[in-house]
Amino acid sequence: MELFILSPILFPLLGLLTNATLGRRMSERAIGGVATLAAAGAFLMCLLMFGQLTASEEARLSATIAPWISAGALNVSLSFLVDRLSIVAMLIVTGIGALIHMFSVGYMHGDERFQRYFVYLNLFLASMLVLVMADNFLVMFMGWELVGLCSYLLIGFWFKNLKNAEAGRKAFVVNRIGDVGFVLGILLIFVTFGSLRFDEVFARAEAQGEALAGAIGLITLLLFIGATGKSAQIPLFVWLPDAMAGPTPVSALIHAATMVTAGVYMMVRASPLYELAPLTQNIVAIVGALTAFVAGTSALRQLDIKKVLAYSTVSQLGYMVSACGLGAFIAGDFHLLTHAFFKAALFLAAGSVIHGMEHGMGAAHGAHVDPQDMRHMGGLARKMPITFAAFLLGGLALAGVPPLSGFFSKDEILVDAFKHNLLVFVLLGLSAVITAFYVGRQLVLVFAGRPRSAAAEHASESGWLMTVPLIALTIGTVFAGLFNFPGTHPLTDWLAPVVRHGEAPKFEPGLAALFTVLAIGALVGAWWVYRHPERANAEAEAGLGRFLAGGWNFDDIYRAAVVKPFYVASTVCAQIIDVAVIDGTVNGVGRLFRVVGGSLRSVQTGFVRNYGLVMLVGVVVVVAYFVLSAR
Amino acid sequence: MTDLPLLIILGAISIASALGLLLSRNAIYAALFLVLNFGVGAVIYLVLNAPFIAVVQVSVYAGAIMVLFLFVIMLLGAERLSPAENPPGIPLQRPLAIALGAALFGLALYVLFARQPPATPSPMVDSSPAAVGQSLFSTYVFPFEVVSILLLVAMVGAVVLTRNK
Amino acid sequence: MDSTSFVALLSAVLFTIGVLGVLLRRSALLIFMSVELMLNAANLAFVAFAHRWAQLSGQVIVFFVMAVAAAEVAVGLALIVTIFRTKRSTNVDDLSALRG
Amino acid sequence: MPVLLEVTLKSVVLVFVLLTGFAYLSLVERKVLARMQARIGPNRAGPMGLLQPVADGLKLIFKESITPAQVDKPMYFLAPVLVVVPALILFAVIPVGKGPTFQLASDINVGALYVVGVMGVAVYGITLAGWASNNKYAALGGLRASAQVISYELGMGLSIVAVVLMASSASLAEIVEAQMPGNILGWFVFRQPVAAAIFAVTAMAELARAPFDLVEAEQELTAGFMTEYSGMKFALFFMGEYVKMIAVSALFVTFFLGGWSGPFVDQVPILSVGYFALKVVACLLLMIWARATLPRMRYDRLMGFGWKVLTPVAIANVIVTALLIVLGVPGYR
Repeated sequence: MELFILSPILFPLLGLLTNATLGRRMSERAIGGVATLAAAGAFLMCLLMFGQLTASEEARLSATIAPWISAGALNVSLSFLVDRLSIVAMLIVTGIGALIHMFSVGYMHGDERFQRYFVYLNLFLASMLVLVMADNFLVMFMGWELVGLCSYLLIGFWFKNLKNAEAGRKAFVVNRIGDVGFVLGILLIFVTFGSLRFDEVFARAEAQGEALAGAIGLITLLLFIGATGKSAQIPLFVWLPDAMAGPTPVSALIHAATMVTAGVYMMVRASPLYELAPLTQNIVAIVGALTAFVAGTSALRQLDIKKVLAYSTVSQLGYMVSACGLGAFIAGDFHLLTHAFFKAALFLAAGSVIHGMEHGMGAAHGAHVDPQDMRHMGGLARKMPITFAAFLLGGLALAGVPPLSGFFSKDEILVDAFKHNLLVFVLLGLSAVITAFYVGRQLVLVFAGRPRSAAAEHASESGWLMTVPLIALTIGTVFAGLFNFPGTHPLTDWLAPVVRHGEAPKFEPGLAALFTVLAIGALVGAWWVYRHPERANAEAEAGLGRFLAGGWNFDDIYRAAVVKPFYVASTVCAQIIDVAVIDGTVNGVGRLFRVVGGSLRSVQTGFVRNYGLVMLVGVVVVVAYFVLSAR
Repeated sequence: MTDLPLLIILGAISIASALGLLLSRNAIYAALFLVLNFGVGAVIYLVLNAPFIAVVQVSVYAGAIMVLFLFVIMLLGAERLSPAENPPGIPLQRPLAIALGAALFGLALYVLFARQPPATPSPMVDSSPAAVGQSLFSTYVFPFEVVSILLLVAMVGAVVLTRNK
Repeated sequence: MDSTSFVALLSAVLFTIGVLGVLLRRSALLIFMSVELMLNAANLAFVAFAHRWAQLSGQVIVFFVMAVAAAEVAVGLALIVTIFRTKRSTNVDDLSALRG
Repeated sequence: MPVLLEVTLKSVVLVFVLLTGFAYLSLVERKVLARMQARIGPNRAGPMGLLQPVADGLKLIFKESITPAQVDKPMYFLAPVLVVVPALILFAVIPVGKGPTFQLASDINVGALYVVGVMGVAVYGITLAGWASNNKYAALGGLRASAQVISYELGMGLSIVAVVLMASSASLAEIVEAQMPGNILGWFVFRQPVAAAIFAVTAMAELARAPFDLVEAEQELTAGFMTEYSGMKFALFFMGEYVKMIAVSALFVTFFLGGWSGPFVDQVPILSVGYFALKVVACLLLMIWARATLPRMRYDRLMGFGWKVLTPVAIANVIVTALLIVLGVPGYR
């Protein structure tokens, strides 16, 4: 039984062990096959578990491997829990993960570290499953850190380019800031509730919520800081756009569909606590909405095909976080689900485009251009029809065009915002329009018109290894809305026993119609503006454009507020404290001993008898001490 | 104690021979003074009811160790100890050594006479070789084994040190 | 004064003479002999107290001391012979290469 | 003090007997050697040359006492004494007959160790004589002597250990008793043949007699350590050697040939002394025979034989003996 529960983790572990040990002798196809099969096997296991969970509302699977930490009152075991909430996340992770593994086999073809890539990817899958299957905060944190590690390794996968390595480092450092909050939150949970197990903590919180309001407020705030790191919210979102340095499938899997949603997942998991902290709820909602808006506007002026999607991801995460802040946890989880599909589809399509561009560059023997720069694209709809279809449907879903999945999930959040918090509603509504606009801009720049470079001219559709996952994800993108279709809302019913505070989603036809019209309008507007693609060329160069392209200059703010002072402090440390004080002390000590030693050299006469004399002095002193002191 | 006069005579010889060792100019004489000292020591052991130790003293110290000394001295031809050809010794070595020796001796005297524990009449203990052997192979079997290893190591060491390469 | 005290006193005297021999003589051989004298002085004290307290352990210890002394002499004399081969001297003052 | 008186009296008798024995042993050796070499030997002084020792003694006493100029005088005079004394004091622990009457201190429980100790000390005389003579032949002789004696002492000591194990006592009187289970087969020479052989060989080596007489090898070292000695001092060396011969024979008899045991000793105790003397004389004759027969060994062979053959065999013998005793093999208790 336990083995069955652990099997989703064990499958990728098995895959990574196989690839890590035998990979050197295996062909690319074999490596990719092993990794993909491992992911697919995990997905199959999740499906089986899902079947078991449908049995009853209370059904849950738990497994304890071993006691982990036992110190005083602290008792943490390495134990896992599969319930209705985690199985959803597990299905997303393994399902989309399996598709992306498959896509990667084609995408990474010919890479010199092909084997290592799949080892990392499997490790990520196992780590992510540890995170979502955890039954206590500490195991969750373990998974949290493990996925952080994988993210670091994969962002900097092409570390030979310094910028990529720096991006990985940036992600790592920024995430650590959030982690500090998370760790403090976990510690405070233990101090407050005396346990780290989810069910115990939540039960105690509910029982004595009033008395502990202050502590719970602080805990939820600290946990939220962790979430801002992992899920890229203001002020810690700056790492995610840079994370696009990694291979595109990695961006799709880790930095869009799964890992970045870990913060949202964690907040949904901790929803009983958040319910008890209204102040934190408000902060979360506003931060989420602000993030959605800021990132959305930033996406308007990006020229890199992946950067647009990256900012879009940040923006959509803002929606989810905001939903959690509004108490609409299930809506947030629903958006997480649909977003996973359409954003993965978009990223893979983008990857396919990049792949096609690189291919075209090779075929054209033309001048080297940045294969990710949208200014060099155009007219790819005809060259890569499947990719175009996937991108189009994914983009429309992102823009919130019915009846695609994004429309339903976003609408649920907007309805909640409308009901609870007007400021949030306004921000999210604006963001929705902006989203539609930049989606339109991207579609036009990439696929419409005529090719603007030799590379685009010679681009061709990718192979079946890449298109099959693309098609599968596109199908998911189209139909994922059904999971919580207004009126039937099966997801809400499914999650209700776990996320008890979820309300049945409301459907406001007026709002839905309004946003449908706005989205379509924005898309048309975008087409109108970028009919002449050269308009995009200079718009990120100066003024507001530059401000937006730079992600509201958060990086500059950090550079001025954190990095610069840090450099100054480091310089002070290095040149004044280190050189003068520490080195001075060390050298001074050395010099002192040299001087003292030099002056004592003459004591070392080299005459054995002289040493004997000194020994005798010691003997006399010691004997005298014992003889005269012992009475 | 009836043994005391005998002991005083033996002690006098013993001290005289020790001084002979300290002052002699000839290594052979020094060695022989030491042999004499050991011989007297053996007799003192006899008086103190330690016959086994006494004969072991003769056969080990006089019969083996000192013969070895004599042998080495004669082998090296190192018997003449003329201080004249030495480099001017170490300043203050002599007065300091004498002072410290005196201090050590003073401490010993203090322990012996100022801190004298009450003398209790003691029965004679069975100190036959059999008794000593019993003690060696029961109570002291571990030190005995350690010493045997030490002797083995010393043997190997001596062979290695003196072997011509 | 009983015989034990006398032998203990004798032991102290011999020990002191041995110490002086170690510190004042320059020949490695003589120094070695002085060390033997010190060991012997200690042995005397052991036997004397073994006699007073009617204990066999004192004698057993002396036996061990003799064994150790034998080992010491074997190695020590080997060292002296080896040193003599290179230095042509047993004078320890000639062996001051470790001067500071 | 009757004890002191008795001891003194016995000692005087013993010394007298030994000196007489030494004197006539020298005569017997000369005569026997002569017969073995088809000569007649001394036959002028007295009937059958019986007064020859007296003549020799008188000659040596009246010879001018020469002291070479370069010798170290104290040692030169001390050395001959140091040769004789250990040989004499060995007899202190040897039981020459049955019962306390014929014993000096043979019942002390460390007798065997005493023998080992005194044998070890005996080398001083020869070594010092060699050194004090300040003569290269003498010095070489002295060095050879000390090396030889140290080497063979080990084998001798170990063979005595085997005997002590057999008798489970270090007292010589008890060792003799342990060899008398009523018949001649009780002698340790039969129960400890290896130890007996080793003792015999090492004893000859300790005595520095042929074939181990490298100490005074005439051809290479002239007379070795005795080169510079003459007159009475020479006589003392001579006496030391012969007394030691007697002593070693007595020890061999005590350790391996049942000591004073023999028929009817229980009825007539004085017979025991006779048996003892008889056995000693037999041993002495054997030694003379060996001297007449065997060539001298080469020095490196001598040392090699001592360390590489005798010592290991002696150690093995001790181990085997101990094992046999522990296992309770008949004849080894």
